[in-house]
Amino acid sequence: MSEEVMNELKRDYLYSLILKNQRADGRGFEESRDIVIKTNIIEKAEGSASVKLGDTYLVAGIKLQLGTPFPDTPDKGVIITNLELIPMASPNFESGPPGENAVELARVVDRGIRESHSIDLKELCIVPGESVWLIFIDIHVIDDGGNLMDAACLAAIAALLGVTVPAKKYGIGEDFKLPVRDIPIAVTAVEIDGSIVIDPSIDEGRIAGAKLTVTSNIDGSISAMQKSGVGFFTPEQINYVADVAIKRSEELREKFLEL
Amino acid sequence: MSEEVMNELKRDYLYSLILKNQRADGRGFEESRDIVIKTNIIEKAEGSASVKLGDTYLVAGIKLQLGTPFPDTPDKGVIITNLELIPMASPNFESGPPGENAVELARVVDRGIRESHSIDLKELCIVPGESVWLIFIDIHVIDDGGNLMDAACLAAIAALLGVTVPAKKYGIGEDFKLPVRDIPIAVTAVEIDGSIVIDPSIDEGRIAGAKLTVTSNIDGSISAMQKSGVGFFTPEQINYVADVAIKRSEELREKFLEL
Amino acid sequence: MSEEVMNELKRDYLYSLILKNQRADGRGFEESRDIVIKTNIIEKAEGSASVKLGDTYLVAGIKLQLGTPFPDTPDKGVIITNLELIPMASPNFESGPPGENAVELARVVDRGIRESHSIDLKELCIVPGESVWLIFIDIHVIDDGGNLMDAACLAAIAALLGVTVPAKKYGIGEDFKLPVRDIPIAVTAVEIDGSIVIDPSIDEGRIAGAKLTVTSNIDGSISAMQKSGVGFFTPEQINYVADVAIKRSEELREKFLEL
Amino acid sequence: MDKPEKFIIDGIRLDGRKPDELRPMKIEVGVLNRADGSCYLEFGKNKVLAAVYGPREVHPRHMQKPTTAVVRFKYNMASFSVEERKRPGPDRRSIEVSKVSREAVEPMIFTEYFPKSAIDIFVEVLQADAGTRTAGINAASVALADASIPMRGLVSSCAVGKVDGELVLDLMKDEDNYGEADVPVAMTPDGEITLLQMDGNLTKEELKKAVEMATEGCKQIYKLQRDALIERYKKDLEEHKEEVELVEIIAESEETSIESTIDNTDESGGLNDE
Amino acid sequence: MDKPEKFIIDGIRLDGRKPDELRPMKIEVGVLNRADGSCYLEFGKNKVLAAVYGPREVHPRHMQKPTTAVVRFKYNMASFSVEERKRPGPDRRSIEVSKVSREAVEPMIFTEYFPKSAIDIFVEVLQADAGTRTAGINAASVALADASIPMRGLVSSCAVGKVDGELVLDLMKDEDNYGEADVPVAMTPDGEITLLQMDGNLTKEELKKAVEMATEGCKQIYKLQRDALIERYKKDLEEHKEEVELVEIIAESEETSIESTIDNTDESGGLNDE
Amino acid sequence: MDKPEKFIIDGIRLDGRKPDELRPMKIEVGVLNRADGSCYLEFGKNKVLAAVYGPREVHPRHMQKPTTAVVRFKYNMASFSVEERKRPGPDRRSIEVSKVSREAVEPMIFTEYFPKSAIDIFVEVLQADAGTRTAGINAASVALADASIPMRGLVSSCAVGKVDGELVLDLMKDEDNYGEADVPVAMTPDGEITLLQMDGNLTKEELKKAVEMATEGCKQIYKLQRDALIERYKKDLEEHKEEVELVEIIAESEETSIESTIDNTDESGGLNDE
Repeated sequence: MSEEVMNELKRDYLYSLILKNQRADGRGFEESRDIVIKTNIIEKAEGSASVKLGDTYLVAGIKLQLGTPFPDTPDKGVIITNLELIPMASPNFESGPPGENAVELARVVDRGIRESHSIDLKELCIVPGESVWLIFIDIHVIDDGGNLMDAACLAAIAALLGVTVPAKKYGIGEDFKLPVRDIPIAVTAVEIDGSIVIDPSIDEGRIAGAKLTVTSNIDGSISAMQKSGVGFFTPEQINYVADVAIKRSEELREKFLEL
Repeated sequence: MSEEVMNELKRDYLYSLILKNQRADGRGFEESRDIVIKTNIIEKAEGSASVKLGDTYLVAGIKLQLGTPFPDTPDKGVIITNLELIPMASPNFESGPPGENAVELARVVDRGIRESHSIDLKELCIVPGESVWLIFIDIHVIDDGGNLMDAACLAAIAALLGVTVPAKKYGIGEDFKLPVRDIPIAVTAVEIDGSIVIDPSIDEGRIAGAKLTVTSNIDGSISAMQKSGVGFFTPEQINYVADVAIKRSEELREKFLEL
Repeated sequence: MSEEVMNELKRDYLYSLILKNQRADGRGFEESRDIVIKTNIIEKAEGSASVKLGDTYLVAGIKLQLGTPFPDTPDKGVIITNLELIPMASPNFESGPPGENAVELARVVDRGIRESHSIDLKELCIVPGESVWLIFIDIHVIDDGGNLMDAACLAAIAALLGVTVPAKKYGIGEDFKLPVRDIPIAVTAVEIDGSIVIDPSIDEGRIAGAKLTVTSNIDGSISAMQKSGVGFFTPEQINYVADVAIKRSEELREKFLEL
Repeated sequence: MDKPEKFIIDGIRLDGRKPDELRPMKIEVGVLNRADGSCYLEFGKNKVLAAVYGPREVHPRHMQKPTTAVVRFKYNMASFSVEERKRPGPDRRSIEVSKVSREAVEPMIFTEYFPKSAIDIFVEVLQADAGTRTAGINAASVALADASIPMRGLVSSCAVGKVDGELVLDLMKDEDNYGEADVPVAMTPDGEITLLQMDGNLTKEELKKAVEMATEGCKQIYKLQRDALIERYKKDLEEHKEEVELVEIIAESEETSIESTIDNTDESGGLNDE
Repeated sequence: MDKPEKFIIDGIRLDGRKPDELRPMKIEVGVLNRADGSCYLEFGKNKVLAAVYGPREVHPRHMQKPTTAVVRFKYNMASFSVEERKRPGPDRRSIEVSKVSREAVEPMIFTEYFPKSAIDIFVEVLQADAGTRTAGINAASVALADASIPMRGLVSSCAVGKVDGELVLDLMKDEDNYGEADVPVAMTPDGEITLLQMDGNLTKEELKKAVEMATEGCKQIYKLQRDALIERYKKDLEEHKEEVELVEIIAESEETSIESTIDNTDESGGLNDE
Repeated sequence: MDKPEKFIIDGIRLDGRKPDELRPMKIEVGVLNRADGSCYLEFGKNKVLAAVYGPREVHPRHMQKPTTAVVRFKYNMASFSVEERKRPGPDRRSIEVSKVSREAVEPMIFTEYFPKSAIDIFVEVLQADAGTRTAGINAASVALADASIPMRGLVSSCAVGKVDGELVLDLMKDEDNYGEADVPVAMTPDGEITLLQMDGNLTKEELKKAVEMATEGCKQIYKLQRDALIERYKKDLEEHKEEVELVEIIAESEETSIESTIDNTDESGGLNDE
């Protein structure tokens, strides 16, 4: 009960700030929290990265294995993206198979990478129809401080950029760098009482109506979008978020990631 | 609580009718509800049928795929019957894997078809021990108005009668009509306070003691029976239900289905 | 509630006995309950044994099948041990996949057999890397009277000792006796209020702090140990339990089991 | 075993039985310590155990019924009970067998005596020949009585089948595998049918005869169930001598004219008789 | 079908539609007996059913919300609805579709009217072409109205895609399989966007145009949804003649200036019209 | 790596350690924001995180204990933590490790202080070398202290193994794979054993010596755990200057004569130190 009262008070406070064009942590509406990215932190994985985005912390690990391609893409490698909201990360997460939030996060991360053609899957074919590389992207959320989506996307692509394909270990030639062709970056905004703020903190995420993630590429095009939350956007808001997201993704690419 | 009172009242009312040789919807004890069968309603399925039996509505779809035969019947096709009591169909159905009612329905439908040798499974063998046709019978219950058993059996055989085996698509010769040799039809009766009525409505099903399904064939023989419910039948009642079921199945065959 | 009061009373009574160097059933601290072992009781299994240990009763059945070896041991047969705490055996057991107690029991049984090299797995290889014998050890707990661990280990090895490998049935030569090289036997002790008693009854098991199982071999060496329960042992207690367990296992081997 | 050419030669079946003869049955009552009631039963090569717990609290609560007890029945086969190892856990067959078995015994239980409670019946098949569900129902019925669950009477169960075009009582494995029909039946002492399933091919006339044959089979089994329970009570009473005569009288008065035609010879070799 | 060389020839798509043209849509209201509200909807070759139950009790209890109703949405594909048989049960795709579909309709529901209650929405896809989620949302929205759930308005949904570098309304199967982008959208009558997903490749400018095209599509669909609901009320009223005029007036007053541009010709062939 | 011919050459192991030497260990306290207590720990190449939540409400309710807290322990390996990708979700091994790990720390928790509550411990293995369960128990113990859960003392854990017929402290991966025995142990500061597992082959005498070696190892680890916690408190106190002296005194008085023999050099390269 007291928790509900707290939430009510917090909600009112945050709303009142937004009305005054302020955010609880002093950021501007278009400003995101501090980011720290570390790569190749897990030696057992072919690629790995941790991302700290404000209070949010998660780790992505990439494992490569040989397997059979999908029947309708016999000459392409396969990407499998999985994300776990383990109960360590939040009092609200429970053990068990991924729920709808974990599934949505994994699928949006996956679409951003897949649809930007970030990974050249044709170069991951060994014998068409028989043997290709499977890329497992596993994202482990360790501390939920809000906006998991952007952190997860960032960790995934940062980890992929460091992958060496372990061909030698499987006796099929020399190791080579994973052919990464683009750097899709997701930026999420939420609507709070008519205002749009990017990179929502966990409290902002809770009081937000609708949420919109825009994943954009090096050339400024968009490869994935996802509206979620019980609320809506006007077309103008969507165009605005797309603008801001594209701009912000360029900054992030410049600062942290390169091909 | 009020629901329980309603049920109590309804129960008393139905019992009192039965004592006066009447049913709530005016039918005779050996009379079944109106039936509407439509076939080939799902183009993506190799065969399909919807059955409306009074207020009950369900759809059966047949898909054929290539697969390996069971080790003990290497020269025969395989029938796999599945029935889902999806929560759309009734406030009493829950999501999740099939419960005991769904499993029982599927298995009795399956036995009627299998034991009547309705499908000539030997003609569905391509390479003995290696490759045969798998027939998936999937029954989707959409509106539970009582006596799902008879409707499900009817939909399954009606759907099977329209199946074309898609041999060409798999590059193994010309398409051909599924070899159907018999038309098993299930007729269900319930015992209410000593009386036997066929094709129970949902309310009759609820107040019934025991239930008996008899599936019979073109030649008047029986290929499957199933007693269910917390109650019993005398031997005389069983023989009576068998008689009525065989008669009724002939009428249904005449009216709706032919080889 | 009354159950809890009963448990409280029982607990006090048992504690007071222990203080007087007594046990509820009159046994000495190093004395185990009566044991009855029967073998080859299930004709359908390649080997089987029931063990009655005081009030505890369980059955182990061994099935052999052909299968592929693990990649890292291509020339060895495979042992798969499973134990079910079926709800028949105790009001405390529930249906469903094995919980932590069942998993622990199965794994400790398995380790005892595996680590003592009791089964000569190399003799169970048919074609290296392709075909080996799989040994399924299935243990069905039927009546939980305490100390399932010792009974389960005993049933497993007793059942294994009677196994004939059904090579003929699979067309790969003559049947032969399963090559059993050692007889690992588990002995469990619990700590109650500072005292150590072996073969705990179900009530003793409940009030015990920590539990220790020691599985030892023909040559007096130890192949598996497992401490469980919310409590601890001193190093001296552990050495004492190991001593007693090794002695007791020799007696059991002499009385019941031989190569 | 491949399909034999004939199943009945000169009126005798492959295992030496006559067409209307049951396999030997052995019943032991009260074999388990933890359960409130239990029964070990061999029927041919079937070896089954039944245990009853209850009336007891219902978990989860929302499964309670306000005016009657909930009866739950779980039929389970041990992995090693069949030729090919069975994966643990319920499959579709055992889900259906559990359902019809519950509906075979529940009509005899005075569930109205125990509102909001559960009566749990567990049947474990240790070795399966043909007819495990009938063996399980027979054992469950005895275990319910052993647990002192108030009942209108014992339920008895056996199957009738068709081989070589002829109806036979109580199919054994090969008759079941290659037979033309299988009709498991369960019955009250008054001949009311609480279980009836059938698959294969039967005419109306054959169905009628099959039920008659099953009725005779169930009567014989009922006698064995009763005897086993009386045996059990006697054993209990030997430990309470003074009460024995009273029960003898009761047993006598309940005796019916049904005579057991089965030699209950196979008293040794059981799982639990040490 | 393999990828066609071109999807738009002389301004006409492979199925004869213009770039900004929807597939035919057919809507039937109140088709189920058990559900509190229901809708059968065909959209091209998509055949979907939506059912609504509620407001009703929440099980399990701990899922209740103290001040609002819980809205649950379950999107499910029948095994036979797609080319390759689909295994029954939820997969990751349908879990995500269920989530975004719920979030597409929930903003329009006055959930605050029904604290501690559940409103359950079920969408079953009987046949899937491209666009099942938009078809499901359209049907769900109508079923909610049929169940008399108080709403701020109907939600309408369609997708915009890109083929041959050009934006087109409402992708059909082949356009979806081989197209360059897919943007499913759902909208309130006021043009507020409650569903927006996208994958593929779009510039900012294309996104802007895509949303505009979707807005036009949703307006057309909204008209069809409204017409179907009015049709349904009329039918109800014919059985209650005296009330009919009043409703006619209400319907009139609610009418907007949107004109349906789709010929709702395909009135036959449905699943439920006998 | 294939099995090496010898594991110990001139008294030195393959990774340069002496037989009784632990791998380097690094401990960071309070690394997570959401958890009530947390710890990041590296032990050789093992990288594990422990988080503690609680005391908090128990869901589902029927798992409550009326007089004590329920302690739950979930040990989980990240899919990418091992050579061959691990499928997400609990397997039999991690179920057992969770159980024995809980039983290793629970005896030290004053569970009686928090009836009807839950104390949840989560251990995530980010990278697995040999000895993840001992690493997890060490981290969990520190995380419990960080969460201010009242405890009788810290639990420390390491394994002893046998290679080349010789007992060695703290097996690394290759020693574990090809060794002759593995004995993970956990201990209280008083040398009481709360975890003891063993597989392989040991004589009675070897067991005795193994426990003695583990005791020495645990003492060293205990020192590191204590130092890490004191470091953490100091950092907290620097932000609350006035309180610092008091704590210094407490820390001093608790200091024991045990000296750390491990160079805690590997202070860089951690997961969380930015």
